[in-house]
Amino acid sequence: MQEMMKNRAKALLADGTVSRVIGWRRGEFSYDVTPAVFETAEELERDFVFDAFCGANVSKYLIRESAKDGGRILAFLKPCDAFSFNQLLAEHRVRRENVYLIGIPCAGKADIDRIKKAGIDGVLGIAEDGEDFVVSTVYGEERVKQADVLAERCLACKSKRHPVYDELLGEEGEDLPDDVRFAGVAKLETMTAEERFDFWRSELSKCIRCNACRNVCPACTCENCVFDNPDSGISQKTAADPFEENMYHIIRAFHVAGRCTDCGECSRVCPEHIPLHLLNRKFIKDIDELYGTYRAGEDDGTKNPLTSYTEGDAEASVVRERGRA
Amino acid sequence: MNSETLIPHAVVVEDVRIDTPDVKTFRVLTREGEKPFDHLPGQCAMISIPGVGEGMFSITSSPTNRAYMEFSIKKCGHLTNWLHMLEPGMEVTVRGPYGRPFPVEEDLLGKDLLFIAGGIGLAPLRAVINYVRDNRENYGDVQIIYGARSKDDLVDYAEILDEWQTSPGVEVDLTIDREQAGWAGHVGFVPNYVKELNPDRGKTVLVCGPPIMIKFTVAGLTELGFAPEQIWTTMELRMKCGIGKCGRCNIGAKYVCKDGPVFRYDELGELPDEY
Amino acid sequence: MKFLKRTDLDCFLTAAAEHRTIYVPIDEEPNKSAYRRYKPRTPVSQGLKTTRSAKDFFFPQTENLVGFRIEDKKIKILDPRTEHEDFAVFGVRACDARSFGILDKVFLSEPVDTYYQNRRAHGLILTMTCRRPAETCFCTAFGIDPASPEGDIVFTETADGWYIEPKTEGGRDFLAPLEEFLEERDEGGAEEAKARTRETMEKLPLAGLKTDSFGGGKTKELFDRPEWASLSEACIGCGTCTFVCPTCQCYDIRDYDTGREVRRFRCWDSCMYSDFTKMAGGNPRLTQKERFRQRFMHKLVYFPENNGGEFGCVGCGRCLASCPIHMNIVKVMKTLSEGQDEQ
Amino acid sequence: MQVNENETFVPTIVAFCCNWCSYAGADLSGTNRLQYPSNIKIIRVPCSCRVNPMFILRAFQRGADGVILCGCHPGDCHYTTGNYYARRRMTLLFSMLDYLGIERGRTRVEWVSAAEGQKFAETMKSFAAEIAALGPNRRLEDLRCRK
Repeated sequence: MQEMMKNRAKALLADGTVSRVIGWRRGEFSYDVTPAVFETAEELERDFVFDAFCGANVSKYLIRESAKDGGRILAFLKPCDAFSFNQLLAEHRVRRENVYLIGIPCAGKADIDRIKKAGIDGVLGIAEDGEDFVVSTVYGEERVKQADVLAERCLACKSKRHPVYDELLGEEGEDLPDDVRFAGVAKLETMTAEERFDFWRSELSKCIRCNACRNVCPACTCENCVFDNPDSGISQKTAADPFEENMYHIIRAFHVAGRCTDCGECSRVCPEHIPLHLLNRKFIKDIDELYGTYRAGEDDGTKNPLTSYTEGDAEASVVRERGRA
Repeated sequence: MNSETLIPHAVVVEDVRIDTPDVKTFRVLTREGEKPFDHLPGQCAMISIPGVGEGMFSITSSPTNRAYMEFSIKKCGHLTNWLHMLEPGMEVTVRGPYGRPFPVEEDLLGKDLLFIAGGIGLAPLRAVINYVRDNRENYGDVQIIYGARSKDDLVDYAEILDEWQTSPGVEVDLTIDREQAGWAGHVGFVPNYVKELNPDRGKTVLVCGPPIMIKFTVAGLTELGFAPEQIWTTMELRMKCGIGKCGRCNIGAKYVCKDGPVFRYDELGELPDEY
Repeated sequence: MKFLKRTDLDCFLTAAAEHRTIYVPIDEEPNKSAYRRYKPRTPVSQGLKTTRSAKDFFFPQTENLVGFRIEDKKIKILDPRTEHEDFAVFGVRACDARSFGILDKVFLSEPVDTYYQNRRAHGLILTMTCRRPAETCFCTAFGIDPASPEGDIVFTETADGWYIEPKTEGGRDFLAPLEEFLEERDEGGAEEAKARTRETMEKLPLAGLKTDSFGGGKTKELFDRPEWASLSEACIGCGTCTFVCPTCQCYDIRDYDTGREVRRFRCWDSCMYSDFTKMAGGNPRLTQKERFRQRFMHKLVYFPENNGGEFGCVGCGRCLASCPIHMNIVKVMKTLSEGQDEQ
Repeated sequence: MQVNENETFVPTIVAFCCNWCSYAGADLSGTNRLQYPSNIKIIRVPCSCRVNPMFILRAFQRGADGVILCGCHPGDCHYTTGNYYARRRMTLLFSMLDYLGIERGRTRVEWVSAAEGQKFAETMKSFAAEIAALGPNRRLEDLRCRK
């Protein structure tokens, strides 16, 4: 795949279709790739990488990159990145004419933290071998099943299909059933309020308010965030009280409700491994159940459920009634 | 436990003078009616309104003034908007003094001095000018070139007319940016006026104003043959602690709150261009 | 040499906790630990590093500096400071141990930060050698020996326990009532363990990292390097690297109105944030490139310039592990060093 | 939260009322001398849709034990559709609060028209009673603001 992508990128650079390519740059180890913009075939040859660890969603960078003059930029988008891109398009945050999109298939991305959780440290190199990863370490060679170290978001993948692209590399995939995706939310819903409260307290109290979840989120694109606005009265910069932790995460998730494409970047980047996707997915699940199935980023025209309504919508009391059932 | 510099003292705003449409000068005293603390010309202090915020302001009164302390503050942001609503008798907090002063007892001694200020940039220089006037025998000639957008924007105009212009050995040259009814003086930007006036090369220069004015003024001075070692300026960047620890007011390895705000121009030349 | 058997650790810590509060790393999930107050019979993490550094003990993420209450239109100043309780932090690695020295240079230089000083005076550091360093470790680049950490008491780890060496008066006092849990052992085991750690360090991928291109006085060479643009292009401007860093010490001061009083608190801040230097009149660091550059210039040039050549990084590797886009000080150092060779 | 002389819990309740219907409804209940609990603090908003999730959270932060949003009946909004948006927004927010383990009863939306002085008083009475039974807000309070 990597070679195909590289060759296609070089060809598009050569024929002038695009002037830049956004992709992933090789790191120090075998897993620490960084999103990067490439301008020449030489740079691509030297540093471009695409493997199981290229999980970072590059669609948000296209807001900045597509605003630049000087030709189109080529972006390789995995299905979940394509949903994010389409949502940005719906919100007029990217200039479509400045982006050339190639949809690439995705079999799920590996999570280095899960490899390390398996007790593997001192990683020197990771190679794919059939269904396994062979990890060479300072302390000897280890082997793990690739399926066992997939990122959480990939285990709950919603679709292998690209809602937007200019061309496709490889086979187009299909939507996947939602039951796996919502299993985590559903499990929490069956708990008692006390259990849920304790669960979220133990998770959210780890928050260090680094803002990584917000800054990486392709739906969080406000020019000036309410949490950075000293006149908003809520920009406190730190979780000085449990209330602040709750507030930050409720508002962060609420602000992207109806716009979140469930790309899972928030959970991926959290240094404290807080399952933030469980907040976002709760909104998605509620929206689906109350207002009909809605998939942000599916197309760039449909109104999002929080900026539309029907006269027969459920009353807010549905929350309490649902609880009684 | 020893005292802590981050804990301020409450002081009373004794008087509020309206200088220009957007500049007010606040006179502060302790509750006992004394000057809050001693300082040197060019030093700053942190003023705060609890619940609103804290900010660094240069002390505009001269150290030789033993009775009170003054701050000239331009309304330009959140805290300064609140400060402009203060009335005499209300309290604010203050801590300081912070920073490196103008070297009035070292490098400036015995020198002919040229002060160049633009707008609110006169505030930190006013402390030096009055210090020099009060220790007149220690310094040579004094020339003050001061400009503002209009006649109404000249800070301390009354003091300039009544005291500075009448002081022996002090020359005051005023300019405003655009023609204005009732203004018979010079019209034009400060950097150009400095070139027109063509000051004596032997003078030591103290310049303060908006960054762009400082930049062009220094360029003009260099053209006239002044060396960077002759030019002193005072900087401003965002500050929180005032003691070189919170880490935001640095230019290269120097902290403006601690190693500045006063810098000699050749020292600034050593620093990266990030201010 | 004194030796604590692995099986006796719980009794040792339980007895120690009677004299002062003890904090130990506890596993929150596999390969992820955090410092928690020690409770008897809780297993201590075997992991290499906590996700957050140990700086929190002396420079917490948020703390109250002063309070204000308005009474009769007068501002009443409330000083919240109290003498901190005695405590000890167990299991600190060599990198974090060195970071305290770096923080000291900031907070204990004149004018002394009494909040920090208070905690520092009451905290004992019980350090531990590293048996299984990770690929992200590069403390040796900054002259740190993970087999011989600083601290009040050094625990040299072996398969079945720890050789214990008090280094300070405080450390000796701490151990005095705990002698019964220790036994006497030949030092050979300790030396062997240390040798193994050093040997492993040499095999790590970042073992050859060079600091030659950096240090005080290099501002001119490094500040205007074109590489900053590409290094910073993917940076999302979050504060993860800053907040997990054991040496990052920048802070903000803010007011919080509780309804009865105003609390002025300080909290960690990050030079990576867009509002870090924002003023009413403008911002000297307008784009992420300038902010990104500031962070690394501070650690690699400005800090050594002001502190006798000591770098503001201890090579703990936390930022390598947690940066959302995997950009970090190692990549910056390598890129800038390479560029230098070419020039 | 407050405690009266008998040391019994008197909740603090914030009611966001839309200017056109519910605030007028509250007014009517007043002119009709209908009693409703004095611990209800009314905040007038131009439309129920003006209330964003932050308002609700901030009320809890600042000491509210319960928060109720009142607006025009669906279809009667002065701005035609504001309350429809408010309804969706609050439904999702309340569901999220429930998900985080905050008691369901602490939040409520009621539609009260300008003519429904009686309903306003009844609603407030029942909401106040429910919050009193739930006890003080502990799960969504800011400890710094505790009285």
